[in-house]
Amino acid sequence: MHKEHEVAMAADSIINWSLLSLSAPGWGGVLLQGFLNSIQIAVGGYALGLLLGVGGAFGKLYGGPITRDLLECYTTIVRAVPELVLILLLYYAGTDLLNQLLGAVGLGTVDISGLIAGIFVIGVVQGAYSTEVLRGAIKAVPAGQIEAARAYGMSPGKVLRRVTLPAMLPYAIPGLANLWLIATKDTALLAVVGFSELTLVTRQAAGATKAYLLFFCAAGVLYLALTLVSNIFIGALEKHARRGFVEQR
Amino acid sequence: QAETVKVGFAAEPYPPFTSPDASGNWEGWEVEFMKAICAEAKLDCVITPVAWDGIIPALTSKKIDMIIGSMSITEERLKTIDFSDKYYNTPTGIIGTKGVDMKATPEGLSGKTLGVQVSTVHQAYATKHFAPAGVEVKEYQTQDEANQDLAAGRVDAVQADAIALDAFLKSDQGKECCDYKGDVAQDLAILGPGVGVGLRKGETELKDKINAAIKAIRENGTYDTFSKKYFDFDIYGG
Amino acid sequence: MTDETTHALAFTPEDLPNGKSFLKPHRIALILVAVAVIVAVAVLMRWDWLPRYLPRLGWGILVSMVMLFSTSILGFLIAVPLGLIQITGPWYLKGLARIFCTIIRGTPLLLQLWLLYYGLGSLFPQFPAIRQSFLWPYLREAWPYGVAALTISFAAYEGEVMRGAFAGVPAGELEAARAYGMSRWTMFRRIWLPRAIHRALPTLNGETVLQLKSTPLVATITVVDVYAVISKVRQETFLTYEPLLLLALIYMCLTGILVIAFRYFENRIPTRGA
Amino acid sequence: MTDAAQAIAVTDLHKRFGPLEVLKGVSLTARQGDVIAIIGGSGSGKSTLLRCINMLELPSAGRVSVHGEEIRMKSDGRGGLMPADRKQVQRIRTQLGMVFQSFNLWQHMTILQNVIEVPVHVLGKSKAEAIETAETLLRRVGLYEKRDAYPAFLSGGQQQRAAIARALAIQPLVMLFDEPTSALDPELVGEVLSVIGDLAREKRTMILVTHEMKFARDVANHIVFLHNGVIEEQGPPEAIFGAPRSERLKKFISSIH
Amino acid sequence: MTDAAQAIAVTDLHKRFGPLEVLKGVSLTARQGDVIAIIGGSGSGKSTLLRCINMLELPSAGRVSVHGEEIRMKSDGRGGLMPADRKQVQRIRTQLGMVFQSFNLWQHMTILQNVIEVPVHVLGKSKAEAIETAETLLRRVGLYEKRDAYPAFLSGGQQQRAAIARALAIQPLVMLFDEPTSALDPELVGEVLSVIGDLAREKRTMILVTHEMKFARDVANHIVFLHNGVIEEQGPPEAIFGAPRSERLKKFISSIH
Ligand SMILES: Nc1ncnc2c1ncn2[C@@H]1O[C@H](COP(=O)(O)OP(=O)(O)OP(=O)(O)O)[C@@H](O)[C@H]1O
Ligand SMILES: Nc1ncnc2c1ncn2[C@@H]1O[C@H](COP(=O)(O)OP(=O)(O)OP(=O)(O)O)[C@@H](O)[C@H]1O
Ligand SMILES: [Mg+2]
Ligand SMILES: [Mg+2]
Repeated sequence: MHKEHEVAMAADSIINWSLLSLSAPGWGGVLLQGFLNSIQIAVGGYALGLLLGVGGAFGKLYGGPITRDLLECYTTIVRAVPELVLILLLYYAGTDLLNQLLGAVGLGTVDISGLIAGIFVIGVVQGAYSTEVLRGAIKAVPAGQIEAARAYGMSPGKVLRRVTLPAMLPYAIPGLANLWLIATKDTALLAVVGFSELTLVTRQAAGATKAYLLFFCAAGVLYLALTLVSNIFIGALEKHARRGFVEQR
Repeated sequence: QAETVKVGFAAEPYPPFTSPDASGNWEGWEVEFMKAICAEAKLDCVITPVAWDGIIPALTSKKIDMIIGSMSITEERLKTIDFSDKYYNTPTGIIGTKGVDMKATPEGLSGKTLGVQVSTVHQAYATKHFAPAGVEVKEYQTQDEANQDLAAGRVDAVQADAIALDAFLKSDQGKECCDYKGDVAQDLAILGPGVGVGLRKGETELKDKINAAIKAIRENGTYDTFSKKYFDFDIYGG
Repeated sequence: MTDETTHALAFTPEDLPNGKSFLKPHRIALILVAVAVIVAVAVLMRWDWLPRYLPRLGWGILVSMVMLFSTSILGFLIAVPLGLIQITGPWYLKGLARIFCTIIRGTPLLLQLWLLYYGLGSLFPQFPAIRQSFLWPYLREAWPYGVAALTISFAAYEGEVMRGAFAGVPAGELEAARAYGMSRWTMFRRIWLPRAIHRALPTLNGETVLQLKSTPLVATITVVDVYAVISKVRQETFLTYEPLLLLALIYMCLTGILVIAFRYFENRIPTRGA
Repeated sequence: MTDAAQAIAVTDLHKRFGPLEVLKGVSLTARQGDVIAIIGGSGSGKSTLLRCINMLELPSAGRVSVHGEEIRMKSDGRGGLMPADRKQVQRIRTQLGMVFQSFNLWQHMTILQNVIEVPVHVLGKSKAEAIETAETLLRRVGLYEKRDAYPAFLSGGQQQRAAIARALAIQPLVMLFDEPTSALDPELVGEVLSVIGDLAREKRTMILVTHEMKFARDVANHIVFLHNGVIEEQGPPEAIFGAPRSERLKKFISSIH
Repeated sequence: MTDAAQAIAVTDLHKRFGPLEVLKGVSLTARQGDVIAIIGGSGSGKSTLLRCINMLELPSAGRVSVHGEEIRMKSDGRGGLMPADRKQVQRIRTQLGMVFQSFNLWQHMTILQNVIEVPVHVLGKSKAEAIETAETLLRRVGLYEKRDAYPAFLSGGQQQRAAIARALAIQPLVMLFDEPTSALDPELVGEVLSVIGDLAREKRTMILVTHEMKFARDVANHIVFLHNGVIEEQGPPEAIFGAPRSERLKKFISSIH
């Protein structure tokens, strides 16, 4: 055991690429699997967050005083409480409570998977942030454009779909893009429920081999690749959204 | 037929006690220890890795049944969870930059910077005994990081258990920069009786089984057999 | 989501709670619920450890706040030129700014922090010149690396936000500024920047809260902030929920202050709601 | 104008913005086929009146009916009114076309898309049919060449014409025009005049706000002079322009020459 | 008008937007104290011409001088021109006031702040002095009560008056007006007319685009008829309106009545 230790420490100075090989002694395959798991959660959580965000933004702007206060509580609390606390509370205390309830009414217990819990928590957190991003973007749309849609008898849903959402996109995209990138990295939180996402497997690989630099950089490269691919899509979307705008000089 | 028990491991590797390999198998001294007591107590043990941050709630919400993760038994912790008897205990020592004169005593370290891992008994010890004597105590998340900073010259000395320090001193980096400065004086109140298996409060039946198993493998020699593969000294301690 | 809202002059005093609006029935109900939760938590859970950790917690909160304010102010000062360059700059600066934002936003903050501190930081002592210089006492410390990493990260994210905000200012209003002979700097300072900031405020608010929650990462390089203190409590007492609830409460207070401050600035300029 | 159906009826309408009372009890009736011109000083509340008719501004008090159907209102709990039935408002709005003073074209759509938007997505016409009507309208206002341009790249007059085409495409029973010719040259004003004439012949009702008295006189069969939030005087064009009674109107008219 | 200093000289100006050539060689001279009205159909390039004079649009070819100083241009490397010296353009622009067709008020400032912005932050006047001038101007255009309102809450005509006040506050030597009365009622048009008269007496130069021929005739001493990007005809008002020569102008004039 001590000998292996030394070999691993030496790897820090001379890069030992074989550690990244895809099959068993190398950790490449494990990293890739973790990466896929991360993407899965990020996509799920982000989509849920967007839905909540659209609802939240509209509720905050147009809802009655009670809706507005409740949403204010939601965004403030969820954004304020560290995600780690939320996920511990929701996953452990939450399932505990749920099972006690189910037990009380005579139903069997359920075991909520780390994946579902992760998507749920990240979605709820992202929802609070995107509520704010979207609210700002909607406020930036010239009031007249929305008035025009109303004046011609569009239903609120239609105003939203046909005018408000497309017109606010240029203002919202940078913030939403940030949120997406944050979502991909927030998946690291799921380590706490034992879900093998990229950050956890990176830490495992680095800890087991002591090749910290190598594995952290490898993870960095994976994240960066995801960002670059995302940027291509975001760029295309933004170009589309900014059609009809006069470019600033 | 054996009862199934979920054993929580810290998902972060802690060699040479617990560390996963790339195909997901766990190895190390504590893995062998677990296998030995589970065989002895006729338990069907399943390894369940959980991040260190979530390991206690996982235990209390019954997602795991016991924790084997080099957890030191302390008064404070006993208020929240229960522990089996100790299953290992190692001396605590201090290493420092080569050629610099220092001793593992409060006076011998005065004016120096000492690195310790956060939330360990070593941190508590250093805060109680060294800090009042004018030693600056720096806290690290992992032992590796403390060692790195020792090599980089950002701390003058590091306190930890002898096993971790020994491994570092044998590495290329450690050989070059540092040497062993001595063991610290014993303080049972802080350093405690050693490391035990973490259990839910009130589950005395399981606790008794484990205690019996530890006793048995100590007596029948199994403990010494697998320990020899890893250490050239008595890990059970005094 | 009612449709009939054009009556809402956006500066309705309701946006910010004031003495009178607190007395509405639903607000009272909310407050009662909150009080009940707090009482239940205080009575039913274990808080005997709290007094022992109070001084350390206070210090931790201070460290967190200093980290937050210094890095978000510094970061924002860098973000403004970063955003602007991406819109008006020459192609090479544009490219550089883009690459910077992409790399920083594309990799985890923890990794950046780690590379700075354990990578770059452990290179310095190998040069005796640096070790002897007046900078060494600082380079030896951990907080400069923490501040640097957090600042860079905030700058990159906000650079992106400001880019969007700058691009969103109506072209006509900039033209008006130009037409009256404003220099580029005056136009930027008086029209473009204030309009862009006002528009970006809700997003900036969110990002600042995110920054608040990124500060705990500095604990990994030996800076002891409030999160690190709470972790210590958890590891020393093995209590699961109590320290976390306290942490949540502390962060909620800090966030509440941030939100109210941002909302105040947002409402300084009324916008016609639609 | 005797027994034609009542197209629009506004009764004792009040509107306040905070402390400012902009409309102080306005009553107005338009029968089907009427062309009513609202004139008055800047800030006298003309746009606000128009916007209250289709509930873009919610009146503080008063009633509005369209084709005999009264828009049901309820208290909003803060001393104002709000529609009791949102669906009803929506339905009624599809019968009301509007040309805004500031055009309010949708910036993210081309001119053609702006014009076909409501026919396709509100009125449920087929896209092909909507495009056909739209192109005819765009040709009529001289914008056919610009149909694929975005609003931000058009001249002021072109934007105004696009806004007119967008409102006409709905073929509404009642049309509300807020200064529809402010950015147009005399030739185009003539064209708009003839469009309005055509619509009136089809028995459509029009209420328009204008600052061009000649245009008002040519196009309308009834003139309303709004001053400080009340109707100071109203009547047929000849009476208003030929024999004004109130001092205020006399002064207003005199400034034309 | 004989030997007065040359205030504005535009020589053979061309402007294209992509494939569309909007100005096809326009030359125009204004002497100090001149009031020149540009008339023409919608989309004929009037706003573009005005915007080229203060370099808001960069001409594709041609020269512009202000008070005898030519704005130095260089090639932008893409077949167009750009100012060679940005400082020069800035300096010249401080002598040119402009009222935009779409007002372009700064939405994040109140009306008063809009008006004092340039005097304080570009011309370096003291704030107190700027506020005094601004309040006088706002009183003159009847907006004194609205000085602390934000633009989004004003009526169209009020916004236009604010835009006029903002431009006047600069006290520029040359004023460019793009349809300054489009949203104003006849009384206010009269007021703007008298403001322009005052400015002309102070020997300030004005170039204005308008669709109101009566206004053009009353205010200008020289009329330019722009059609399809070229000056079709120009001359004193009596000649243009009384005895138009070109077919196009005749048709344009005839539509007034
Ligand atoms: N940024 C632009 N990009 C492309 N085309 C433009 C742009 N700006 C103006 N145009 C086109 O140039 C032509 C002239 O526009 P301009 O604004 O000068 O017209 P105008 O004479 O002021 O008309 P109006 O009386 O309607 O204001 C129009 O056909 C317009 O569509
Ligand atoms: N949203 C608003 N908030 C506060 N005041 C407003 C709002 N909209 C309009 N006003 C005020 O109400 C008055 C009437 O405005 P309105 O737009 O109806 O005038 P108008 O008669 O259409 O004038 P114009 O001819 O200038 O367009 C004005 O004094 C204006 O400042
Ligand atoms: Mg109006
Ligand atoms: Mg124009």
